[in-house]
Amino acid sequence: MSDAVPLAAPARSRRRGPLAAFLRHPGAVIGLAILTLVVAAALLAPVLYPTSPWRMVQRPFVPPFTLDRVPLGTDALGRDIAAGLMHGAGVSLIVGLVSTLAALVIGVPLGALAGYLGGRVDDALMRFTELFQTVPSFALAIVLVAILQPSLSSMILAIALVSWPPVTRLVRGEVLSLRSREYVQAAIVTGQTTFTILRREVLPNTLSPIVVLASLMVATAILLESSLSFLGLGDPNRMSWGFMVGAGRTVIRQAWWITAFPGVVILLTVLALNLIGEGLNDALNPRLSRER
Amino acid sequence: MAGFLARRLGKGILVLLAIVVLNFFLIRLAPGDPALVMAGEAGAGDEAFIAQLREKFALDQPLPSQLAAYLGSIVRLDLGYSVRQQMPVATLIGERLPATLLLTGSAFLISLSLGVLLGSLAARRAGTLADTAITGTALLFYATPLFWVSLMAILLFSVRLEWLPSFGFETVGAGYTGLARAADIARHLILPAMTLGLFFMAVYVRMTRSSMLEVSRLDFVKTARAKGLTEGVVQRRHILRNALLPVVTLAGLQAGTLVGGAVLTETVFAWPGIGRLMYEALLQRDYNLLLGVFVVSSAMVLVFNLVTDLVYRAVDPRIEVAR
Amino acid sequence: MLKTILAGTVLSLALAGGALAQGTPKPGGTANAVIQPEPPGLMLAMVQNGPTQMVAGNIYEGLLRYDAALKPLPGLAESWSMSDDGKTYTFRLVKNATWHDGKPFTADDVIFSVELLRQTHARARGNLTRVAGVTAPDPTTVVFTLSEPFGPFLGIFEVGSLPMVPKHVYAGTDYKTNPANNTPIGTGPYMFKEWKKGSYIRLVKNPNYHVAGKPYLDEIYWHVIPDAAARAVAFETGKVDILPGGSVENFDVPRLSQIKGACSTTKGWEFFSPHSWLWLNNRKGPMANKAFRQAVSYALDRDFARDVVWNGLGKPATGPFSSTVRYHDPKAAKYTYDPAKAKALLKEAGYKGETVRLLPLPYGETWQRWAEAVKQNLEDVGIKVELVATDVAGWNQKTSEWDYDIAFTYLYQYGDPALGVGRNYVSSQIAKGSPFNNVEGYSNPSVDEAFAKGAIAVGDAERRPIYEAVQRTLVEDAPVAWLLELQFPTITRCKIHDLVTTGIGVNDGFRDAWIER
Amino acid sequence: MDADSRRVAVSVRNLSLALPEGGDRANAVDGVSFDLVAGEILCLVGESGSGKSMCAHALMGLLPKAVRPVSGTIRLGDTDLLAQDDAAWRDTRGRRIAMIFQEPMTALNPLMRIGDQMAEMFEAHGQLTPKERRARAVALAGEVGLPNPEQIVRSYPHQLSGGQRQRAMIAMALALEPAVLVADEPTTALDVTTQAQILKLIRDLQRRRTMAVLFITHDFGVVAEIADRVLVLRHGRVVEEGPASTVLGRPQAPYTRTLLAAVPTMDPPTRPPLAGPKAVEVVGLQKTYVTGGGLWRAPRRTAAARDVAFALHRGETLGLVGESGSGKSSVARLVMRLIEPDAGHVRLGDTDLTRLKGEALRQARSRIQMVFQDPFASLNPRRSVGRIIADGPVAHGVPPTEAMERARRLLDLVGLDAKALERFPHEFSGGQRQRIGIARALALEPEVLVADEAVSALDVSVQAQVLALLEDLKARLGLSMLFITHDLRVAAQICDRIAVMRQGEIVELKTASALFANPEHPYTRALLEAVPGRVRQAA
Repeated sequence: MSDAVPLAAPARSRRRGPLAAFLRHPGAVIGLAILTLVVAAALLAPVLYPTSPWRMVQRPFVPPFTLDRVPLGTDALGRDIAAGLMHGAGVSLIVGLVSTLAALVIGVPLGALAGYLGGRVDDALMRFTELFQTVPSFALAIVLVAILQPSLSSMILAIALVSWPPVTRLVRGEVLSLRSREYVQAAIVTGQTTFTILRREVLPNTLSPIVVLASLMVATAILLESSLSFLGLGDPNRMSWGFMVGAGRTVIRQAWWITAFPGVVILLTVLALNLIGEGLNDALNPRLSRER
Repeated sequence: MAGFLARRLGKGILVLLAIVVLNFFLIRLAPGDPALVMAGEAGAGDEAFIAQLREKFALDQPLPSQLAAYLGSIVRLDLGYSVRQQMPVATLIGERLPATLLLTGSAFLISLSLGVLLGSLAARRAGTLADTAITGTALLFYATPLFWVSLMAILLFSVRLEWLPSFGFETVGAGYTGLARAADIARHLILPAMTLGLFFMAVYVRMTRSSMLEVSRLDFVKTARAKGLTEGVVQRRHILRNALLPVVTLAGLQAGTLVGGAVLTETVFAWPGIGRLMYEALLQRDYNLLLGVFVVSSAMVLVFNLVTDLVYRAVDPRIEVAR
Repeated sequence: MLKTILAGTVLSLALAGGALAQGTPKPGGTANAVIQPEPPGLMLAMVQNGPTQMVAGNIYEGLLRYDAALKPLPGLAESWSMSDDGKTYTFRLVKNATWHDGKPFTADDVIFSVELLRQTHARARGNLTRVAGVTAPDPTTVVFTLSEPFGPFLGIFEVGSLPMVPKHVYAGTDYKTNPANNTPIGTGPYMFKEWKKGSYIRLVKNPNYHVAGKPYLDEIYWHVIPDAAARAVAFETGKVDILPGGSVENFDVPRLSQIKGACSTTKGWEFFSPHSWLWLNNRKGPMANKAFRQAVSYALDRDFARDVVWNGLGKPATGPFSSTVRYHDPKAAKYTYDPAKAKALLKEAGYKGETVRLLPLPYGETWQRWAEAVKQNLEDVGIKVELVATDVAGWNQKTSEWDYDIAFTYLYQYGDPALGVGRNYVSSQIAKGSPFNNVEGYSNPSVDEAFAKGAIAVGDAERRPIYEAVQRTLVEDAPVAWLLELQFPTITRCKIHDLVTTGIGVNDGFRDAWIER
Repeated sequence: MDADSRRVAVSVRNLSLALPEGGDRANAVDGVSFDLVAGEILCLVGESGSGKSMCAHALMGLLPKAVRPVSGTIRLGDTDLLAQDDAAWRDTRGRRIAMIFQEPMTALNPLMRIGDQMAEMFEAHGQLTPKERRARAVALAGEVGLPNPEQIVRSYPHQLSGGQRQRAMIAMALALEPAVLVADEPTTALDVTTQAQILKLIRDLQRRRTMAVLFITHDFGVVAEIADRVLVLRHGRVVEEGPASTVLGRPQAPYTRTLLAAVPTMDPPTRPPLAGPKAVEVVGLQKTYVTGGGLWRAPRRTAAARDVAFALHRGETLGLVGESGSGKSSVARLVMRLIEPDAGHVRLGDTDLTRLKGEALRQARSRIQMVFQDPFASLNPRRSVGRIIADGPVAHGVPPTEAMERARRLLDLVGLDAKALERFPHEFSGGQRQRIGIARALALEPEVLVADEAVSALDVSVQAQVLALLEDLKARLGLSMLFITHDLRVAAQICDRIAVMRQGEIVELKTASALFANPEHPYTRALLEAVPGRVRQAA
């Protein structure tokens, strides 16, 4: 009730800063370390491997750890796997981030409107969301990419279009509960406009669950991208991990490393993002685990 | 109850119709049409041939009248005719549907039962090595691409160890009947159902664990302990039962993803289900068939949602009042 | 005077692909083969795609078959002859052939089939344009009368090109919706039994087949396995014994061939002679310039493509005619891998670095890899390339609407330049809506004239010089950039003998195949 | 009772419970000793954070994992509870010591029938057959005064009212006839009339069974009502202990005296009558909530306001009192136009607030402001205190710097340091937050203040301070105030006039002194009689 509640110890530690709580989470730190490596790889790729990752630099199927020039070996056409991994980092991150951002751009306003305005608007928007949740999402993504023809942007769009419903549901739920919070009522009472209230009082307080969800969505998006590539629906001009796995799977018996390395890298990146998501969840929002 | 079902049915039909209209236009936005695909596969073709095919597929009609015709037949529960496959769509889907139901059904059961079991174990031992091992494994499965696990599983269990068949629905031509056939199908089912199920198992492990930890902080758990109940009873009767509610909700929400994931699994394991049928229909621009698969799979999701809702209602007595 | 060309009696076993018969054929056994993709239907007169023919080639038959040198062999016709003016062909049919439902096969069926195929079979329609009439003087004799001589006429009677269909089943019905389309009835060595969609197609032995003692196998299962890797595993684990050409990725071919008890052959595709090239859209951009097109041809590393992408299968294409096609002239070759020359030609062409879109063939990993390799080849000489991803429908639409810059393709040549080659270069074949004609938009009156003359000229002596000249013209003009003559290896267990005995290979059915036990 | 005949059931000696490191003090409970005697109720009183709840949980062996006993003993008969193992603890719980909790809403498993939860008590200790357990559950339900026991044991918790749930909890606790009952704030979440019933029930049962009861509460009214002995805790230490009459009547420790002094009395101070111009006039206000329902089911209707009418004179404080669900908070929100009335008018001076829309409404809002109940939920955790206060004026066109200057002055006015401007709500205590909330409401220089349970969530000492502040500000700024509360004592202290609400209706409205002296409506009388500690105080 007042400040000196001894049982409120966890609440107090949360006060001490989400960053500290996040960093106390060992998984989150590991995740952050891996992600930092991935980002570094993406940034350093043009420096370390200035030529195109598509260039055939050696004979095909050089096993890993045999030639210094191609430490991770070459693929079926003699392309450097290490170069592919480095350049692919950027693409995977871009697909993950941009599609997540796009999903947020669709999902957050819809959820905020549905939650704040309620009534018929809410009903209509939720029906619409349900529609997208009913269609098997991966099937829809495949159809979308096939329609738009595979490219980086079509893939991003397709992934965004199938991943926004959970955002909408989450934001709606949060806004719905925030709408009846007393500080939102206080803002109404002090004569602030609806837009200001949404922007200043409501949305910032939905931020932590959204951040957590977004970190997990990036992970899912990277998985989706690789799955689409697996079915041959990737952008043929971009070297991405998903593409590498997809391209290497037919020769997996002769050359395990072509699929193994990008597969492991995807696994690690997705794992890292999930660990970060969990860390953020614990640090920012112990309630979110319900929403997923 | 009847009212609830009627309401859900009405809502479901509306959602399905919306899905039909949406996908009808989506699919036709794709470049090419079935006539071109068939001409391409024939390795020969001239304008007359393609025009003939278009007429055959009724693709020469204006779009709105195509849509009207399709909606008209859908309302009569007729999914139309796949001219390309020379069969009614309902027949084609009907042949494939049991396989998909079997696959998704068993994957779902595996994921849910294993997920709840491991999740509750982890929650009960939260913070111990067992917890870390379970959540770590779950996270690993959650982060691994589905098709990758599938390939690895085939390599290991079919090729290296030769324990399990690598693909297909049953041993073709073996002539098994009755129990022998069921056993044969089960052997074929293990790998695809496991790989599809493991991903979702990871989801349920995490959900069950966090939900149980959350419930275990609630007051009535303290009440239960204050009664002097053993820890096992407290966990099972009070914590787990309440913790399962959000898991049931999640399972409902996951239905769409599960059916979607079946597309990948069916492709890798040559499982003759509707997921693969959908992918093939898409590549062949077999519009009616593709729409049919969408309708049926969406209906599957709706039915599944309905079932989870009914389960929820059966488990949670509050729901009658809350609605 | 009638000149008997050939009256085939026995097959030369020397033609049998790879597997020479050890011992005498034994009847019995089941063959498990892969079919990819699942055919849309098995009625060969209605559906003409590759998988359909592969399966239905066992059910239906044509009047003729062809050996690896593309010489006609008897099929439903036991002998045939041509009039001196090259305008009348007479076929004698086998006498004891019956349809799977027991009705006898007669000359009336042949006449009916020609009529039906003219409506439903685009390629047959083209092949039959010069046929003025078909008559049946008696139930076992059919006479084709041509409006003008047609050199390759005897090459159009293979089962996929002119399958015989039962008149008593189809006459007077709507061909497209005839229920028999789902339970095809032919005269072939195997009968349709069962089709479990998405799983397998089952054929069983035709006990009343018109060749005594054949076929040998009891049944054939065609397994539908959509994933290439899974198909390879299926062969390894012994679930299937026959991987027809193209059913596994090329990378897997060497490994699968080396499995104990596995045999492979590249024979059996001579009739089709699949020939691959890059369509260069002659209508637009840099591709309109001959020097640019030649530069593209010089930039391509065909040996790399064969060795790496195709795992050593195939051979570099030297020009418009595949080496298995009649009148192929090896001397017409011009393009070698020469990046320096390509660069020089680009300069000459005034290429300013426009991005050209490269459309791969959406037929699996091999083609994708090839497109990536070609992209690198072109970029190495300074051409900016962007790969366009698409699926089969998209590819067909883009090519038949001419919405591409450079596109991969391969086409069957059917053994004769008049059947499979000319259609890609003559200006009368420039028409939107089909991806199998002169898609590149090349137009050269002298080439048009040469192909017109070549088709109606009679006899090799007359035809050869015409076609050799046109090869030189085409190579110089480089309307397209020829890539490879493709080979599709058929992988089988060695215990399966005589699977590939003709130039049509597996597509001609399993009538001679037997399993050693 | 003389000392010799006192039968000690539980003896707590020198109990210390350590908090996890990083807390604001080392021990939650520090060297506490007390005896629980059969047939006697010991009240453990203290404000939040005093450690009283910890003592209760220690007795049940249900301490949070992070809290460890570091010294002391808890003797039950011959056993030291702190030394026994898990199995022994399970045997103790329920059979020898039973416990009831504060929130009857959450203390019952929502998925289990009441009867099954009662039967679990026997099951846990291996007693009786399932059939007998069921019969005992019905009997117990009857004993604690649950209506229609046969039916109620088949009900789920959500089908019961708050009081019924607490009765069910008590029935459960009594099932095995334990020697000791621990009651942790068992009536805090209940309405005052229900509270009176439950207190009486506990009292009766304790007498009938000569149980020892440890009763935890923060409310001296409740203490006065029920306690035989009292133990006052502060920061985990015992401040004072003794018989109830001594501690309440002649408190020795200064802290106890302060606490007692802060408890508002039921005697309204005499206030001059006010009949100035009307600041707010409410006429015929109607609001019905419709929930559930659909095509096949009739919706449920709850009346929140039924023809509510009153006037608030300038400079007056009008109290709106009632139990939960009486509609008092809905009326406050209707007056604020936070919810839309079905019918009726709210006039603010000469403006009809219910007629305004959009921008006009937004502008008019500055004239009437609100102070909310929950000091934690009413401040946006992500905005600095300065902004929280200044946002209102800025929205009404005051330049930001000037608004911030105004915020600084207001903080001073409500007794907070100007440094608070830059800080965030979580850095403040509940009382301080409520002051910030008041400053926010005053920032728009309103004519009318609506205080919705503004002191209900505060400890009694803080509550007194905030009430004084409100009173003071009202006078200094010439405000009128609509004061919503469930607490009649508070209403008595601050209100000029009081309106009593029940089921959306005002049943009685008169001056505070008249209401307390001469309640007319039966409901008003029932309410007043139910106020705990009333009799003793009056005496």
